[in-house]
Amino acid sequence: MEQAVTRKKSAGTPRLRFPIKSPIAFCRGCLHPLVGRIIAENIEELGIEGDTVLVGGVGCHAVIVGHLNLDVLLPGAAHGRAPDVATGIKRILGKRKTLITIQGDGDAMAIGTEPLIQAAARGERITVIMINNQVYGTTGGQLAPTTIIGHPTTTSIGGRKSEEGYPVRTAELLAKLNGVVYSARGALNNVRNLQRTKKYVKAAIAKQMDDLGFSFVEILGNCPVNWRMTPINSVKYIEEKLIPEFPLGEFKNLK
Amino acid sequence: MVKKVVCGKPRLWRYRSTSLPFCPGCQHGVGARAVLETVEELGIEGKTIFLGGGGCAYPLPSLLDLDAMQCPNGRATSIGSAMKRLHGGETVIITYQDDNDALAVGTEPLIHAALRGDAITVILANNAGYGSTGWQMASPGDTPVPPEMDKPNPLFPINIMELLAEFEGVSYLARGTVSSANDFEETKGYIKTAIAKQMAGAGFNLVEILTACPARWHLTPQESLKWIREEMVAGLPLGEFKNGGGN
Amino acid sequence: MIEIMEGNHALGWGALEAGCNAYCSYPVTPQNEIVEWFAREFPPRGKFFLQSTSEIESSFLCMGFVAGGARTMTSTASPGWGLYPEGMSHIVAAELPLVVALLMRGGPGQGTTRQSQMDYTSATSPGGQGGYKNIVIAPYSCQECYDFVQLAFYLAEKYRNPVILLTEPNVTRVLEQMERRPLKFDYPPEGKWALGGKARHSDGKARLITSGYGLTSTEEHPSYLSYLKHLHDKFERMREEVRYEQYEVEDADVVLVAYGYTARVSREVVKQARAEGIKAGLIRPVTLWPFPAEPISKKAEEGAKFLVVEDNLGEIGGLSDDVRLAVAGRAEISLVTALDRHDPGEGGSIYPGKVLEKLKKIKGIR
Amino acid sequence: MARGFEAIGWGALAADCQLFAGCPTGPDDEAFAWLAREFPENGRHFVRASSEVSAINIAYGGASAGGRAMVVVASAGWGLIQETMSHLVNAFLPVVVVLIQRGGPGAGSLRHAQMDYLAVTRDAGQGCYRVISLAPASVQETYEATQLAFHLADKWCNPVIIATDAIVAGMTEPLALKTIKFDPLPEKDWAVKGRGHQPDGIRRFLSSAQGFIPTRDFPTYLSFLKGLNEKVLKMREEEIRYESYELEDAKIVLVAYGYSARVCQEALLMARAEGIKAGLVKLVTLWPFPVDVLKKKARQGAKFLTVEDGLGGLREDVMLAVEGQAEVETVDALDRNEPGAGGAIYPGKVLEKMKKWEVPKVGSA
Repeated sequence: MEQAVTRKKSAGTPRLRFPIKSPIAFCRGCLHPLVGRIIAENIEELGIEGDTVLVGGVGCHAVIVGHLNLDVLLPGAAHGRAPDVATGIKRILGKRKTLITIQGDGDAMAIGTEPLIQAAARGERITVIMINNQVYGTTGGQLAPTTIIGHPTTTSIGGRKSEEGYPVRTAELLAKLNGVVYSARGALNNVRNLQRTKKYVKAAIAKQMDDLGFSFVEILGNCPVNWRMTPINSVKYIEEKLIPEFPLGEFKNLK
Repeated sequence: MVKKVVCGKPRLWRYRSTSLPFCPGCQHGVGARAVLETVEELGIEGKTIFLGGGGCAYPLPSLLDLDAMQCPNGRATSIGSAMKRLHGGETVIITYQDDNDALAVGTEPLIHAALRGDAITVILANNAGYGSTGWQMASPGDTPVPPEMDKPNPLFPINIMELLAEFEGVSYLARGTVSSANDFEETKGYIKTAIAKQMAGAGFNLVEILTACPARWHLTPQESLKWIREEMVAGLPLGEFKNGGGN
Repeated sequence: MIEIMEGNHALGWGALEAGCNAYCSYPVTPQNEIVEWFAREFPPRGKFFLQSTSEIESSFLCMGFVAGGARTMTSTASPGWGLYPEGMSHIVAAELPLVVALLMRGGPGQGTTRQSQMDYTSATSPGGQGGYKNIVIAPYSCQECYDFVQLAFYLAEKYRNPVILLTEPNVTRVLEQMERRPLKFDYPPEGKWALGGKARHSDGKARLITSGYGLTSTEEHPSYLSYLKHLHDKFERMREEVRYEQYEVEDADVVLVAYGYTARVSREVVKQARAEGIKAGLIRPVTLWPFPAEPISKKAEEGAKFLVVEDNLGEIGGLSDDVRLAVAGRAEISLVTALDRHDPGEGGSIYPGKVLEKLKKIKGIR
Repeated sequence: MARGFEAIGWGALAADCQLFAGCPTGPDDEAFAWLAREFPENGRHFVRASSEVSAINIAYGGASAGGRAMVVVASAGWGLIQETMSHLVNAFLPVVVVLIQRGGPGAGSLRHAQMDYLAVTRDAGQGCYRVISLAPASVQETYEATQLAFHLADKWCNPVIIATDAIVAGMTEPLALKTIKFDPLPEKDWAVKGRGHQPDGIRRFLSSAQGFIPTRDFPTYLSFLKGLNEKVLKMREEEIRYESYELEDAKIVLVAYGYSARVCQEALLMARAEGIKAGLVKLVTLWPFPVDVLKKKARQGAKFLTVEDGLGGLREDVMLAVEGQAEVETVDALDRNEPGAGGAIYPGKVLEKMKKWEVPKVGSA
């Protein structure tokens, strides 16, 4: 039964896709919809559609949240504050419900540094999915805290220099906090990595369902428009430039 | 020399009264003294800017014969970053913040100053205040192991050394106490190294000082020192955690 | 030399002209063009550009720059403005100069990404703690963006207080003719209060900057009350900086009051109305705080009626409140508000037709 | 006997508040300590947030899940919550915010003040909106105001502010614990619970970008603005609360709230004893403001004296209400009895100002 369901998923659209009449609001070649798919498939496979609340951040990723047929907050609240909001909801709704936030790198690690780190330090039972695409996509490609050295953005012209700061490796950083039980990083550059990322997300949600602690998955995505690349080149860029800087894998997996 | 350290008062204390505006047994004064003596010994008073944080250490800047600023809660690191960029390598920026200031509301400024590798020295006076470092919910007599996960509001101490150690922008990290003369000297050594790193333009550096807060811990000053030595140090070990080039 | 430029860039060039030395901001629509201008133009000139990690950080990084003595500017749009009050309150308390460009977009909350004028009250009255005051200047053209930034820097330093440039994308995104012309201001001598290390000061004495005068007594302000008195007196002096523009007000029996883009709309309306024989005029506050109550009061005394044109919920508050205060019950006040926009979507704006319609209604013309 | 800080907590318990989030800042830390002890003991959630921004966002989460949530902030920290206040208004979410006013601006002082009037009665964050703000003047009133606040927040789906000050919150007074019964409110069927737990099985979509993102209630921005405008005007109409003392024949009307209202009550007695015809309007809601009662007195030729331990916020609203038909004078923070941070407005000063105005007239009459 489960296999049959899985096969159906990989071929068709996840059931959770919400029938919105407008066209999907992503740019050409953007990998964000895949994140939505991964999350939707995992939620379906875990059978928690009825118990899940999604909290979106502010940015392109928020659109994913709107497309899923779940109880959602979009935007969760103010920019960067999704972990806080999820904390509040989780406390009220209790252990049985699953809280997932979807955030971008600017949302989670710039303006959201404090909520993210403190929620992780408190060991809140929530799952944070952060998409790392190196830039602020919505506002036109400014420098993000994850931007690698040498990557040009509209506010680091000619490439980020070290005076503008070093990129943050969020998954590794959070793994060091005691409240975190799961921290991993996946990528979307090929099918193999996509499947691995899906497993990470599933493991992260499972940790929350087991009431163990804070779980986190960082996903390397792209932004062809703001990287000024073709979609194909942007995927290559993930493989050649980003993965060496941001190694994939699980950084913490407490049982 | 030793006698001067024990009995004297750093020249940089502007405060002429006999007492400091701190509770009995509070070690903010001692922590600040370690900083001031170091500044004096390095002869950098003329180019030092001292940025105090919020909380109990708020009065500090007004007591010093240094260019100083009383910064809003948690924001000393960002103000320091801006000043360092403005005045360049010559000027020495020292922030003095307690854990409630730097590790709670100040999480974002602290993490990003470290990520940017701004060459400033942060003195983090960790007195297990309330919150971010964890012990405020448990009585200090308990061991500082992570509390039970099923407690309604579990709190885990944030070990800032571990968090920052891998950042490229960070050049020096150390943790000390000021609970005995030896520890005091050692901590001073850490501060000296940190400031030297800053002057060499090596990057962000941070010295955490475990300080006593008998009033909030509901312990006598002596018991507080004992608690730091026996319990706090078990969770937050002392020593140097990074000594690199930075930048 | 006359150039064609958009207001966002004019703000940047104006800041440069005024000797601005540092800029911090966080990207938020619709002021990204300003951030990007500074990112492009400042570093090559050896000036400081720093992208912050949040609007709270922007305000405090700026506080650091100004405390170090740099002429500093920041910019934000409405969603970020809600994070500024804390910093603004501290900067006012510490008596530091700062120029903030605030681009209004639809609110509240995340609101829209397009124009509105809904931050009138939060700019002109204190959003943060402590009942402080800021001078608020509202440009309505590209040229004014350029000029008023220079004025803002001057006023900020004159009073050692933040100055807000309140504008909206309908003004800053318009490409217009403008001239880059330096304005001459009589800046006060360089502050001796800035921090830089004792050795930098000619007297060799240490400086202290604090935003907590109720907690710390200094030579300047030995008590909290003396500090409050000082602040109060300063705010009273700031009230003298009133600036406004009148258009066809002399013989008008209906006076429109508007600022920013709706002032341009209103100007057009006055022309159209005059063409139809309606004696309309326009009072355009250039400074929103201090508010030009006097010309309005004078016209109210003469028996003119008022029409407040603001892309805001005027029935709740905003510009209409200030006009009401100035009129003091002596004249009828009508409103054109955001509910009169031409389009129900987020891109809706107030169009001259709607204003003219209301104007005719006031005059009883069908 | 209870302190004002505790009354906030008792009130929250009585109103069935389920979640408290806060970050201790003087002088609210005493309320914080009480809640930290009592809330978990009573099976409520207590979250120690890292900052005021975090605190109000945790409350935002609690409210979106349908729980009653509250935060307590002091003036230093008030500026940090404004963004989320605006988001709460946009999302139509009920949260109770207790503000304990201390001296400002900036870090100001650690002691009492009433300097945040304009910030609590107007839109301090982005966008145009209004929030009901209650100003208790005693421990009992604090207890009752807290319960009322939760009711009003749920009734209007809007945040509610309780603007108290460090004197009222810090004083110890008798307190009668009595849960107030309010009219029943509709079920919170908009709250997120997980789609499977919604009776209709349809997803709930909460947004603080209403108007931008089309929602069921508001398909366009203009419809949202209309809805918001209507709601605010209705609140302004229906929720005015004030108490008046000896207003009937008053020639001088004192207007005050919080601790200064208590001062005015004393000053009123002193004035009446000396034959000055004084009256008092004690504000219970700062917004909505009792415009009509002041306007009526202004038409009758009364003069107004606003008493507020700030730098003149209340004065602005009184001026707006009287529409230039009456003289308005102020007693403000500059009239404190003492130059230090502990200085306060004393009844003597209020009486003095009244006399300055009244005496020659009484003499001539």
